[in-house]
Amino acid sequence: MTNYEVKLQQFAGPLGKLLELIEAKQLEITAISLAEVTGDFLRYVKSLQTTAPSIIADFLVVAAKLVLIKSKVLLPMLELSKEEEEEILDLESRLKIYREFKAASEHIKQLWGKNWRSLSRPFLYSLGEHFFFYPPEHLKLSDLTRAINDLAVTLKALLPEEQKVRIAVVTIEQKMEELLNRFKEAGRQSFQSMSGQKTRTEVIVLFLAILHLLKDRVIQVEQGSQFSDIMIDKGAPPATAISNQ
Amino acid sequence: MDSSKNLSAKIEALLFIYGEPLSLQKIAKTLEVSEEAVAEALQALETTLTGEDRGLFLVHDQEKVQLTTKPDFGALLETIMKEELRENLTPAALETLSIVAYAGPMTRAEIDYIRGVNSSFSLRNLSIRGLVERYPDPKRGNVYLYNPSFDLLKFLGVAKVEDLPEFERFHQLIEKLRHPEEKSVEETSKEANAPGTQ
Amino acid sequence: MDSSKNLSAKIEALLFIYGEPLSLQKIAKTLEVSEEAVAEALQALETTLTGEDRGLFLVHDQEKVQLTTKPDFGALLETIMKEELRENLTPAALETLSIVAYAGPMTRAEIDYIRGVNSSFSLRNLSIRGLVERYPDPKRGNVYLYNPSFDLLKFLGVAKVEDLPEFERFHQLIEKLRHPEEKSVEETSKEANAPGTQ
Repeated sequence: MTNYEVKLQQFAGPLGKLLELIEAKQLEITAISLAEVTGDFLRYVKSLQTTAPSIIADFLVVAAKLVLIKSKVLLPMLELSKEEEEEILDLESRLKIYREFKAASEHIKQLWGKNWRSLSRPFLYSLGEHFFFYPPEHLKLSDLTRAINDLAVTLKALLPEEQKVRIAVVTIEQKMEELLNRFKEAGRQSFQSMSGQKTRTEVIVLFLAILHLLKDRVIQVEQGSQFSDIMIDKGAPPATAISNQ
Repeated sequence: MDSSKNLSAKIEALLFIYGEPLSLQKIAKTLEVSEEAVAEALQALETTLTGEDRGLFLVHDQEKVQLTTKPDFGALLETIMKEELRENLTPAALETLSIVAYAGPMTRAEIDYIRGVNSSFSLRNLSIRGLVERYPDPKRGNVYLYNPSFDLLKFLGVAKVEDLPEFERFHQLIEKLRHPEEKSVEETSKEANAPGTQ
Repeated sequence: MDSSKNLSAKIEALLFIYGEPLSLQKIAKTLEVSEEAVAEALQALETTLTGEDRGLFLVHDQEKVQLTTKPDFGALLETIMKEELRENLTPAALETLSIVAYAGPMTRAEIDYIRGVNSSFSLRNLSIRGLVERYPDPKRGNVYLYNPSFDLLKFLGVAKVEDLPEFERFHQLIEKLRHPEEKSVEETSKEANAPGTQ
């Protein structure tokens, strides 16, 4: 394990972070409360972007689902496909399962810290260190070479896997960048009209982009009443800005 | 003379010599008795070992058994034998280890699903430390199954995974996950009221 | 709770783990009791061990005592040895042996890292069969280095490790993976300020 990998071990996963945010607000696991912590979660993901790019992919998957949930809560008129509805439910139930296992890991943590431990004897301990030469009858030189070659193949196969993750991350980041640029050029826009014909992924990335730009004060947004359409302006002074709660 | 008591004695001697976990099958073969007789004698041995004047303990999984010291003496023996100090578990390692302990054998994909994150580094780390064991899934080539190791059971001071706190509850939770069609009534009704469901 | 029964149990556990003969004096000091108490508890232990269902035995002279198997079971060790040694190497043992052969001398930790699994059992197995040799690392106390044994090379018909097929290629590959911590310095410094790091 490299130091780099060891560092990654210190991060709670996306579900852990999400649960932490929900529990900090003493909320139940529902779509409404997921929407409520979306902003906090995105802020956390953003802080990861600069520090631990290789674990961000897992966080972005969850972030995308959260944004979908938040979109639905803010814009009830947003039609979701059956698949999307299921995804929302899936995140909820996974979070519940995760919470259960959190309790299991408390048990393990306690036992681990207890100094309560069984010890065993090494293999054929009574032989001590006095060994003889007992080669396996059929052991050949080619067996050793085959074993090391198989190992080499496995080790090489492991390398590209790590690279793939990084490429995937870059792709998502690039997409966001593109959308951000389009925003900078356009004037006042309606979220509904922008998201109307888009695929689910595009809507999510769009929303993600809006939240980011809002936070960076590149844009201003305005929503007349709850659940009404969101209007987006470039650089104008704040009217009724939605905080990314 | 080859009474069941004598078989318990032989098994104790065999496990003492071997040191490592030994399968019931191999014990039966070595001692030239049936596996049923071995299982019965092991049960008797386990009962005797609970005696206050006994310092030994049996750790076992479905197929293997190992003779160890009683967990009560862990701190004492650790100091005397200058055992390597146990390293702390990182949050990721603890999370992964708990899932494997309560729900193994499991594939990495299943562990990833519960954790919502790629677990290959954690599993590799735990595997290097000898806390989880992996073996190829007999049903699928190229897929590994992860199980708690004997070293983990010994570290935690339990005789078997079933002795972990609330084992039954977590085990059933996993079974339900694997067969989601048999959802409980309670869960179904809760989901029916969830927003966004039509 | 520190009854005489409990002392017998502690002594049994201690002798089990220690393996070698241990003096009464040392036992007394380790367990922080008087030598008389130890002698008494040993007597009790010896009596229990005469039970028909017990496979262990106390061997002692005037001052030292050791836990072993009952003399009746003396042949067991030989039986197991023969069975173990007749068997071919497991894939795990063969993999470990090939790493030691192509890249030794190596520490257990390095072998574990390359294999991604714990290698203690495989290394002990290979040592017992005389296929690998270990010696203390002159640079670090308490750490062993593993090498292929001279007997193994002779058995395989090579004069030195460099004569193994494709030695250079595989040797280089393992060397490259050997000191992973040095390679990731740059990446690590980037991680240093990561949030959520404890």
